[in-house]
Amino acid sequence: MKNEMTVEFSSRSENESFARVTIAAFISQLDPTMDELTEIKTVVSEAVTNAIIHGYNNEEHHKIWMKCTIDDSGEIELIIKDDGIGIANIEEARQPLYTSKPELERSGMGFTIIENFMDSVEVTSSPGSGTTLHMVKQLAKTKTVYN
Amino acid sequence: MKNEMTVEFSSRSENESFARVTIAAFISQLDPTMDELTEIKTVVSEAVTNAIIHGYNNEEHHKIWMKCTIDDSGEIELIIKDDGIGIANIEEARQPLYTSKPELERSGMGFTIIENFMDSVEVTSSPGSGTTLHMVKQLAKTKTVYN
Amino acid sequence: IGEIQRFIRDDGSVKVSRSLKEIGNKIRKKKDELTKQMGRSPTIHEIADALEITPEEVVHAQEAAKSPHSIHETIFE
Ligand SMILES: Nc1ncnc2c1ncn2[C@@H]1O[C@H](COP(=O)(O)OP(=O)(O)O)[C@@H](O)[C@H]1O
Ligand SMILES: Nc1ncnc2c1ncn2[C@@H]1O[C@H](COP(=O)(O)OP(=O)(O)O)[C@@H](O)[C@H]1O
Ligand SMILES: [Mg+2]
Ligand SMILES: [Mg+2]
Repeated sequence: MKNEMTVEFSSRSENESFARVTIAAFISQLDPTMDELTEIKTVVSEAVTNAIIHGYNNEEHHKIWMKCTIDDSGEIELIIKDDGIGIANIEEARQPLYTSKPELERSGMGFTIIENFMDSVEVTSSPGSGTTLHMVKQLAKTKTVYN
Repeated sequence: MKNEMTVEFSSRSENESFARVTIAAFISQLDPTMDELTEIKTVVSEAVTNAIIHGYNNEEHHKIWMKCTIDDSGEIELIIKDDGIGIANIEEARQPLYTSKPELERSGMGFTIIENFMDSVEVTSSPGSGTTLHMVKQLAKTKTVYN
Repeated sequence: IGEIQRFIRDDGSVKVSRSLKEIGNKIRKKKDELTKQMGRSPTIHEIADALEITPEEVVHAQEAAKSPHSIHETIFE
């Protein structure tokens, strides 16, 4: 049986923390380990920060969407989407250490971290039509679902 | 400056807890007192439970929406909405102790609790077109917004 | 001051940022303790049970413990 939620929030930096707790609260129904929880929260941080800083150039009046679907098997499907400037060269953007904003002391490791913590990461993006990350992660063991 | 979020989730009982944490995480940006936080979470519990049990007769495949807007003055605007069966007589439904499901040992105090913890509560509902609660609460003092 | 703090706490007027940070610190300690004990990362329900709090509180407080929240805390803690 699937459970689903979608949250839409303003592109404000304080909402990074909000998004982290929201995903943690939803995922906690699958009783993940604290480490798994930290991994998913880190992924959300990186993706949401990218949407705010890169997608929307720190303009606070835009919207970010996060959708999550979970099922009893412990599979987590996570989609994070912005309507921002988009990415011209996705392959380049996904390279470790690549950043288009070296002046901000960005590490260029966001995508690498995301790929490391998720089982699959699909990026859909083009200039002017925003960026969507479609990610899947299977929790280590099948755990009891607590209601 | 306003900050806004909308979350949509399945009408499953385990999402009552999810909705509570989601609102808590968002509201925490205003650094309320523990009492204020507990009050808002209780309101969310009552409204979401009503949507699930009454609005959707415990059918799990429907959607519930929760929208929250906060600003630096500490004003919280909260909207909780379902597309369920609706309420024929709103005035009666809001009476303390009134419940249409006495067989479930409902207390009939949900609306009363909601009204008690919020500064204003507006109910829009009619049979067949769902129920919307529009609520406002001003936190006790103007507080700094911490990011 | 201990008395006053306890009183403030009891009447629930303590700020969320402060209360969550305290719980957050307990979560961090308990997580390390259980990790050693079990030889793996504890689940969120295992932490909640060990601290006798709800998983909801674990989720919310864990986040709050991350960063200092206010000048108030810097001064008074
Ligand atoms: N949501 C997004 N919208 C537009 N560009 C993005 C987005 N996410 C990532 N990018 C691009 O991909 C690059 C690499 O991202 P990342 O690996 O997170 O490194 P960093 O954020 O440190 O630059 C960014 O510098 C940016 O050019
Ligand atoms: N979202 C809703 N959809 C349909 N009916 C509702 C909804 N919320 C409340 N009601 C009606 O209002 C009544 C009173 O609600 P409440 O005060 O929460 O008491 P209780 O839930 O214990 O019955 C309910 O019994 C139900 O008939
Ligand atoms: Mg990044
Ligand atoms: Mg009720």
